[in-house]
Amino acid sequence: MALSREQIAQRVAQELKDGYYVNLGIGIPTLVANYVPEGIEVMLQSENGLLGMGRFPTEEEVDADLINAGKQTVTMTAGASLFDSAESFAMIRGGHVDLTVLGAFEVDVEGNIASYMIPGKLIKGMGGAMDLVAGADNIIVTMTHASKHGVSKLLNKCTLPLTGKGCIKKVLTDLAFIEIKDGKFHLLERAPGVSVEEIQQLTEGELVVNGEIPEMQF
Amino acid sequence: MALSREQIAQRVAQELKDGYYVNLGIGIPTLVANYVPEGIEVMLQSENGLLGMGRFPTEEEVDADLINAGKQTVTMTAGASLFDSAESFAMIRGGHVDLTVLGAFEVDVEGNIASYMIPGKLIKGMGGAMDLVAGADNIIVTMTHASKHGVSKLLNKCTLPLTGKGCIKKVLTDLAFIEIKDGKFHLLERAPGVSVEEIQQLTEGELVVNGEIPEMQF
Amino acid sequence: MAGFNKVVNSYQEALAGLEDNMTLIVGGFGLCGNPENLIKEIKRRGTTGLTVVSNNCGTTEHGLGILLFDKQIKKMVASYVGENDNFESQMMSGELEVELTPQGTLAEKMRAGGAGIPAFYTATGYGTPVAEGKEVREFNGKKYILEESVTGDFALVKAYKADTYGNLVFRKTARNFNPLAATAGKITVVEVEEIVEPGELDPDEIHLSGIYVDRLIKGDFEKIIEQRTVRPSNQSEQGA
Amino acid sequence: MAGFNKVVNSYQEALAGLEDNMTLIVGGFGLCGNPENLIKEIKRRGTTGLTVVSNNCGTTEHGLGILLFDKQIKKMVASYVGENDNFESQMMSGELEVELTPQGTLAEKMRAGGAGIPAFYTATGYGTPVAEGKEVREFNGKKYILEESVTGDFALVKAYKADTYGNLVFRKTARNFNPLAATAGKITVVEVEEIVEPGELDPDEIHLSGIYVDRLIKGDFEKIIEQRTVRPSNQSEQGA
Repeated sequence: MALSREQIAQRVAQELKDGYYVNLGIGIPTLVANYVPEGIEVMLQSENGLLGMGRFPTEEEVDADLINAGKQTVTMTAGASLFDSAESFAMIRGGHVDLTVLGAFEVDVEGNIASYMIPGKLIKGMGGAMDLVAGADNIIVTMTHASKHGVSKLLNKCTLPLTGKGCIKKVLTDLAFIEIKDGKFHLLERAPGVSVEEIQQLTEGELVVNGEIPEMQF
Repeated sequence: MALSREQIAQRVAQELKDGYYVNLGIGIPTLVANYVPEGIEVMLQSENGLLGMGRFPTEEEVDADLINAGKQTVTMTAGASLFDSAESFAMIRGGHVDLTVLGAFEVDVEGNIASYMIPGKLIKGMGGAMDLVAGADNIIVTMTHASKHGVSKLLNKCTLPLTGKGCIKKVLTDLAFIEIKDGKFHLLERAPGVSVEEIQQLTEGELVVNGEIPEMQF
Repeated sequence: MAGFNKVVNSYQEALAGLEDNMTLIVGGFGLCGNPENLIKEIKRRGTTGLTVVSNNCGTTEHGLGILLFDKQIKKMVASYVGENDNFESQMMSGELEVELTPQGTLAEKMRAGGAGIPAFYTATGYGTPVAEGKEVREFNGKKYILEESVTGDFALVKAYKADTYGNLVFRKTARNFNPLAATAGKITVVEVEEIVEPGELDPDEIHLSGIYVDRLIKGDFEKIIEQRTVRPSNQSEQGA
Repeated sequence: MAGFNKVVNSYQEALAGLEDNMTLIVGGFGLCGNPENLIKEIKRRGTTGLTVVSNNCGTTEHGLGILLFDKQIKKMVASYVGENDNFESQMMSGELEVELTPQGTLAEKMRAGGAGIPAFYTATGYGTPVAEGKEVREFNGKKYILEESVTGDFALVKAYKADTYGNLVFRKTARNFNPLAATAGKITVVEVEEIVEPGELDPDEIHLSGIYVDRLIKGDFEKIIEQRTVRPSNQSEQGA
């Protein structure tokens, strides 16, 4: 069965390592914070100028001057630091963030990603996403594998305006965990109960299936 | 008679305006701080990361962590701010400093300045001087008009490696206050008791003498 | 006003000289740390044809959004259009010119503008619509695009505290673009919650030197919260 | 060492992995804020063939000067040669390779290195020997040269205070190049006067985030003063 949003977040969280500085995008990526494995510490970077983002505040703690990149009120953890936007993106662009998790509309076999606009229909703006995909070495894209109508989002070539070129190596969808290399999608893991054939069918770009593909473990 | 070092500083100080942020180079320029006219406030920028440089400390105030660009122990005035070297030169390069005073070995009619090395003889390094001359709009160069042997330092063309190209508009020597424009030196003022002919003789580059040249007032 | 005292006493005075068709660099991230009273004064003045450089354009009803509503803005340079329906619709209709700029590039363009760096290379946006018309160059085997700096006729800034010399302290994530914007204005106007005497701020704790500040005014702030997310207060504490 | 605790307990450990022919970015302005104990450890190790990027090279007897004395440095990238006779003489003799770099350009090259900006344009050095071999480009009628960023295998930094996560606070003009150097090292090692627990530093007062710091050690410092200039203490006070 396809993973729920929570399960996608849970699987991504398994990629966290102790001491990682992590930037989580808006939407599913934000949920990853709820599944940090036991015994592991990570610090969350929010590109509006905070490293060490904590939980949502209580009613009493709410502070209009303390928000995350999704403009939600948040708190700080012990050891947090604050800085301006140029410094925040110096961290990001300079490759100092260990892991970036963000959503997308489409990815393709060349590691291209489209996530910020659908011409004539939707313009969100790229926010910090273009900086994040260009600056980070270790990125996980979370997205649904295909549209409700069964149209694949893992393409030979992105159709929408790009957010970044050749920068995505790992994609976690509701159906599969996939690595992008050598111009192909490589199937690493399947969602529990989802067959390789199902994944194959909903993947437009060339999918390499090497040996037995394990199910994700939770 | 030629101006003393103190008199050069005193004349430069007359160019200060209320509210000026000023960077004073090592040597004679440093002395300018002693002659800030009554009723005028200026703030001194030291490019190693201090705006609001005060006097030398008393024995009790000496702090190894508080020095100026000449590596002398200093104090801070009320309203001082501290910052890193990139920020310090952002101020300088970005043209936020109102007046820069610095020394030189040579200047020429094109506004070129040489101040940081004499090949085969002396290498001091440019320190912040190249940034200062490139970033500031309002610069006064203080120097002796000629060498001890009577060789002019106000040239048709600098002979030493340049610190900056076409960036000097005002020069105050021990003999004269000179403006550089249209590829010529323009004599503005004479040191008290120094004749136009004397200045002319010690100025290699073309010197424009327009009408009666007043003596400097102290 | 003598010496280094930057304090002005009215918002009219704070924005004296602001004219139609000028370029404004405006601090704030959404409504967080936005110079809300300076923006209201622009609305009052009815200045039009403005080019506004700011991460986003407020919401439909608050922050820079109120200038969009009155069609005072001709062009926006911003990274994010969301949370403001007028922004998206005026952009789609072509009524509003928009230069979508990645957030980090925007921040760096402001910093560069203030720092006398006319242009810099960044990998951000390479191979995307942002790169159109821009030089591409390779350094150490990686592709970068050339981005030029930005400056404005005015910079509008919100800080937390200042001394009368304009030395600024920001608070939490309300810092964001504010110190960068402050460096990039020909005339930089800052509104703050509190003004103290020179010497009262620890020089080591000043976030931005007063050298960048031309006018300073004390304001009262609404501080609208866009997304009030809270947890029940009976959960144990983990944040600081 | 687990999670974000960056503290190491010996200078040997602090510089583990430092090898001959590496590039070091070193904070400090002369002897002010220089990582003196880390430098002494390099002398002890006898590492040679080093390229050192730092504003100057200490004095003949202190700071980076002690590495020059032992000829451990192959190349210096610095803005200022004065106050160190060995520096000038090794440079004149050609024994030491020197890349004289304007102070502001040097600071910006470090910042750019840490910030993922491979190159930037600056007017500094245009038309001078510094511009040799560098691209010249005009922006808005003014000439600029292209300067590339710098990074190092190690960055050696002196800060005043840190928490165990490596969040740093600097003190007065001992800040100088230190936070910039810290961003530009593959491995950034910081020595400090005091280490506190996370949460003890006000997040708004942290000068540099611990994300840049790999190793942290508490040291004792000589803090040699190069030019002790004093005034008689019976003069009235004006400074703060």
